[in-house]
Amino acid sequence: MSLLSQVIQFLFTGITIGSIYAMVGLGFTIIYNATGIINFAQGEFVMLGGMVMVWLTAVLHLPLPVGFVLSVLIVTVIGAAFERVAIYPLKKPKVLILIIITLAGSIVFKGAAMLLWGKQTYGLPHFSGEAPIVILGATILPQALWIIGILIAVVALLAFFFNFTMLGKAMRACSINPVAASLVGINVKRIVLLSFAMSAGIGAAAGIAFTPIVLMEFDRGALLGLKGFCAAVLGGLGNGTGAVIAGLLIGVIESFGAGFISSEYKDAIALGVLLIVLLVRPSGIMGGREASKLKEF
Amino acid sequence: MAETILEAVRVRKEFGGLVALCDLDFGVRRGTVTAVIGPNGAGKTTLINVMTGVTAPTSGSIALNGSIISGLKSHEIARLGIARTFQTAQIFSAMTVLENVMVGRHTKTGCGMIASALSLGRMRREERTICDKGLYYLDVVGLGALAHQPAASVPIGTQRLLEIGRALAAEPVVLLLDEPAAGLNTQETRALGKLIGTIRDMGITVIIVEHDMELVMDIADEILVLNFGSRLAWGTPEHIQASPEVIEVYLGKED
Amino acid sequence: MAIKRHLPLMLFGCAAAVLPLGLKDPYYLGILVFIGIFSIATMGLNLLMGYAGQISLGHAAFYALGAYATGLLTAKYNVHFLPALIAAIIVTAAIAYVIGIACLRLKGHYLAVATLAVGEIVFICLNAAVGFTGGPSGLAGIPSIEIGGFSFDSDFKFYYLVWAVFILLFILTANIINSRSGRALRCLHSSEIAAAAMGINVTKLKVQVFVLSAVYAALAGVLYGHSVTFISPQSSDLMFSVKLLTMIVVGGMGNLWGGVLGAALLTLLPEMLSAFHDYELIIYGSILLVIVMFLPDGLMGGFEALGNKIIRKVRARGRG
Amino acid sequence: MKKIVFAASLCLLLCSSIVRAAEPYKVGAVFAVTGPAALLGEPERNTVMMLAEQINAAGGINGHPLEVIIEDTEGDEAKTVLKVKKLISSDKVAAIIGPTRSGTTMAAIPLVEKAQIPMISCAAAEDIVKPVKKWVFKTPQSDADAVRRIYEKMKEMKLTKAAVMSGTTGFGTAGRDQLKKLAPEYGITIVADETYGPKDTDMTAQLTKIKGTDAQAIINWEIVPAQTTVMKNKKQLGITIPLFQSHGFGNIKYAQDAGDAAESVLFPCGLLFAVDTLPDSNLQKPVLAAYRKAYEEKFKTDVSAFGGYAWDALSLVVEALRAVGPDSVKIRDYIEQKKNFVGVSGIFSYSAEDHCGLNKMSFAMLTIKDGKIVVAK
Repeated sequence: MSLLSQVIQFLFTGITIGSIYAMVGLGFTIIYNATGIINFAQGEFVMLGGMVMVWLTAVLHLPLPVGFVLSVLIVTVIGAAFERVAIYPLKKPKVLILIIITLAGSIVFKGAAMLLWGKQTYGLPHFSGEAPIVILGATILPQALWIIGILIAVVALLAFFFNFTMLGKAMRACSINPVAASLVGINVKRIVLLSFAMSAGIGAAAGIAFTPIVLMEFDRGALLGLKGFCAAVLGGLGNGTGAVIAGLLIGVIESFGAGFISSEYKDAIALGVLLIVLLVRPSGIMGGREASKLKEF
Repeated sequence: MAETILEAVRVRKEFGGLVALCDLDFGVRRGTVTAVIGPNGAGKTTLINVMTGVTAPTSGSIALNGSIISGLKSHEIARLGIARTFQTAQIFSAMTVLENVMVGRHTKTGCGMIASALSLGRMRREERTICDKGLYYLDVVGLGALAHQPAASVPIGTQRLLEIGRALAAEPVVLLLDEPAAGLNTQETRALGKLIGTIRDMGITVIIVEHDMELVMDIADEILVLNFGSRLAWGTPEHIQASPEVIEVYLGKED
Repeated sequence: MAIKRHLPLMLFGCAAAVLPLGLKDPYYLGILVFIGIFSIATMGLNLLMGYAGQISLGHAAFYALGAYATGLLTAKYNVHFLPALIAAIIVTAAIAYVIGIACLRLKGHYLAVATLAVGEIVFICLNAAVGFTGGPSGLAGIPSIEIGGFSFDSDFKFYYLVWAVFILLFILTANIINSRSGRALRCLHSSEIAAAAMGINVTKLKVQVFVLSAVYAALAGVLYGHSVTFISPQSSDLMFSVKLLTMIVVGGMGNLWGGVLGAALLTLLPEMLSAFHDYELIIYGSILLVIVMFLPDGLMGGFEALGNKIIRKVRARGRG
Repeated sequence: MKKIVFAASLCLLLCSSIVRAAEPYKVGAVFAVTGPAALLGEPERNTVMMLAEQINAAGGINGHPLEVIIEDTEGDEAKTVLKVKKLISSDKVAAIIGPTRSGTTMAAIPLVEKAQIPMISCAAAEDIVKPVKKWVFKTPQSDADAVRRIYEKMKEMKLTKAAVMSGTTGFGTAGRDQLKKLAPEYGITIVADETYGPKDTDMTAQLTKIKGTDAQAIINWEIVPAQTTVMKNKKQLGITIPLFQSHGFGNIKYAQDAGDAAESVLFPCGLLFAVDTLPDSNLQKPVLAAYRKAYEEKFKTDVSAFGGYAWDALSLVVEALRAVGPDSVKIRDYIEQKKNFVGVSGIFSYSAEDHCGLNKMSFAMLTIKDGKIVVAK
């Protein structure tokens, strides 16, 4: 295998995985912007997306597109319900408390998934066949193209939403100054609900696209959540573009690290790069100075 | 005339392209009250931040007692004898009123973590003097009765006095007050004026940034007027009140 | 005043001293030993988080460093326990110092991620250095703690060791909190800029408290290693850091007793819930959720509020 | 407290006079029923529950009902220590089976050694029984024997250059050690040595690197589901050299999850999966067939090698109980001298020097053909 095709192969791999990290990172960003909290249950939304999809298509035999839409909807509702049950009732909560609440929530989701679907792994058929596409000696699965495509679609939809719709603009206003936003008549509580629903939906889409390649089981969420969290922070908390770039970057670094340096230390390499970037730019790649402060810790 | 204790020479501060302080020169004489006034955005708070090391000036220097302090870190400047209060009171809310003032003694004491952990005799003696001094300065600002209240529970006016007490406990050479009268009623403002007089009588040089003109004219020995980061006027209250430039800025140009 | 301040600790110490006399079962002693170990680790983290307001998601790394340092020295190189302990403390403190200087410039979530990264890197290295640490298979055969010829080789003896260390550290920590350094520490939580204006060297203080809390975690790790006589990287992964943090939040941040309470709850709860088998996870998560939602100041905060309520009622009745 | 008591009521009815008077024989079991190793721990727990039910339904052991107290370690070492302490001191069990993982087993060893309670681990690592610990046995085959089987097969196929992949778990690391140690003995050179995390989602980077070498075969050593990904990624990259899996591949689910990609993968394993293809003369066949049938009927899911480890462990203890009664010392002595015990993982012969009891003959080289596990030709 020539060096060139190796490099391309590592790039393909990195971008595929990175797209997932990017989507999880986007989920973190949306909730962070609305509430200032880090949602530790973000990875569980990815897991739930994959598991619900498996259940809908493999057990209920729904066709793929229907299953996809339904799964995203179901997880979106779960996300919204989580906000209503665990976040909404609190008066003036501290950020750290909210973070621990999401952590407890992630344990509940994990426990529920284990009860519903057991401990084994589940696969899904690839969306459009498993025959790899060969480019310059490197291969990429059609499913990976699906993942990248879904990331692009999510980014495009979000860009449209935040820039061209009233609700999206209201959400942005809210993240900049919630007090001022509520003064001009924006319902901040509803924005928080919406942010959880959207993050859950994006996580679910990522999970569904990812499951055919990697399989899904009840406790896969935590690690994906962790990587997405790193992406969100590396990109500059609260900055969606940053999260996407950072997610892709972490994926690519991991892949090249494993390929050229050492697979044993590949996560350490990625985390090391993350550390160095943070030490040089304490608010991430694209983060503003203010974002480095916790809203009220 | 007393000698100059704090001297600023061509102090300049830029944020990106914005010039917040433009080559400012002035001096503060020992034992006086100097007020810094000016419209919003004139650079008053930036000046305080530069004087206390929160940000370093882009160019120029500030000297305390003849030695340069600009460019030093906040805590180093505090150690040299400049104490301050904040525009929005920054009290330590997780502590009692007395403990807040005891923090003020930080620069005057020296027991480290290990001595504290082992509760050495030296540390216990030091702790007693810190406590005594704290109670003394609480009495100075009139909060002696509230010593053991949680600081978070006292009203905003009291928090401002607490901040002053905390700054006094450091026994500073220069005390910077950043809009101490903001949010106080007339009665409280009058009491504050009296307190500032007491502080000057203790031999502490006071620099006060304030919007309340009545208070400023009442207590200031000298007034520095800033506009767009530059010195608009500098002199006694009478001089400032008569200055046509100041009147123009504050009241608008008379045609 | 001094007696009043130390009264809860004295009562606690007495209770801790008599408890095992009626409770000889190694299982229960084992649980109490673990609670003690986790309490020591949370005490340090509480100092950092609850008092100084700095978050760390990497304390499992220091726990592991402590455990591996004395474990390797005593098991592989036959070093006596005390010199090994001193070496462990020095090594951990030095590493924490370097990490602290680098990371503590960061704030909030950025600090959280940086410490998380450090913790994971240490975890990966412990896994990868198979020749030295034993890798994922762990390090077995760590001897019992021996001090001056006395060996803490039973659960009973180890129980007293752990809780004696705990009480000692508690006194030291309480002294710090109520001193000049402690007040400076608590300032950081409210306002760093005001703290600096009062002459407090914020950077230095943050690094100091970070190192101190790392040493606490290392001590807990040392005790863990010698109590189980086996250590593997798995017992100090990211989830352990998160667990320590959860213990503090559940128990009560900024309250030394909060950490103990949290450690006790999070250790006992899974034991009590194990009868629910596969339902354990979901019940555990739900209980955690409910506690954090309804007691935002932790169990300690809840107890205090309850206590105040009772006192007020009693007083009102006394007056009426 | 978690107590699963399997004193079946049927048993009480049938032989009430004996059983009511007889003390139950207590055996402890510690498995990773939840947590990251749950996929291993669950079949182990299920097997033990089923076996205990069967034994009690058949009248117990010499008239005594068998009580198996199952504790969940969550795969966590600190928890394991507590659970084992509980079994020893509160439940006063005569013997312990499990734990599931190598790490948790290593954490439990000092406890049982001190309490002098025999423990039969269901974890594979060599370290557990080497050096021999007086009170510790294990039922899974040894890594070294699995390695030998693979290397023999490679020799047979005239392959001399191997690329090694392993997970960063206790199982993976132990296998990697043995692969490196035994390679020279068989004239095999290891041209690549790659690892991956147990929760990793992609191994194309590692495999791309291997593709760039002149390896003639890939040997993958892991026990967690991540090993499925190796097969899928290998297929994606169009790597055609043979793939060997370890005996940690002992779960039909792993092969099913990989679909086509699992075709013709080679792995040494006990005979459980190939029971249909065994000749009737095979000593293990009745045991295997009965276990597999009962398990799949009861739990409506496929058997795995892990359940087999637990079957062997409990069956050994039960035989010992039947022979010597609930005396820990005698049980230990009995197991240590036990020869030709026909179990699921092989035919066990323990001795004072060997607490594993199996040799490489307990392995068959299996492969996947048309989605089914068959013996490799």
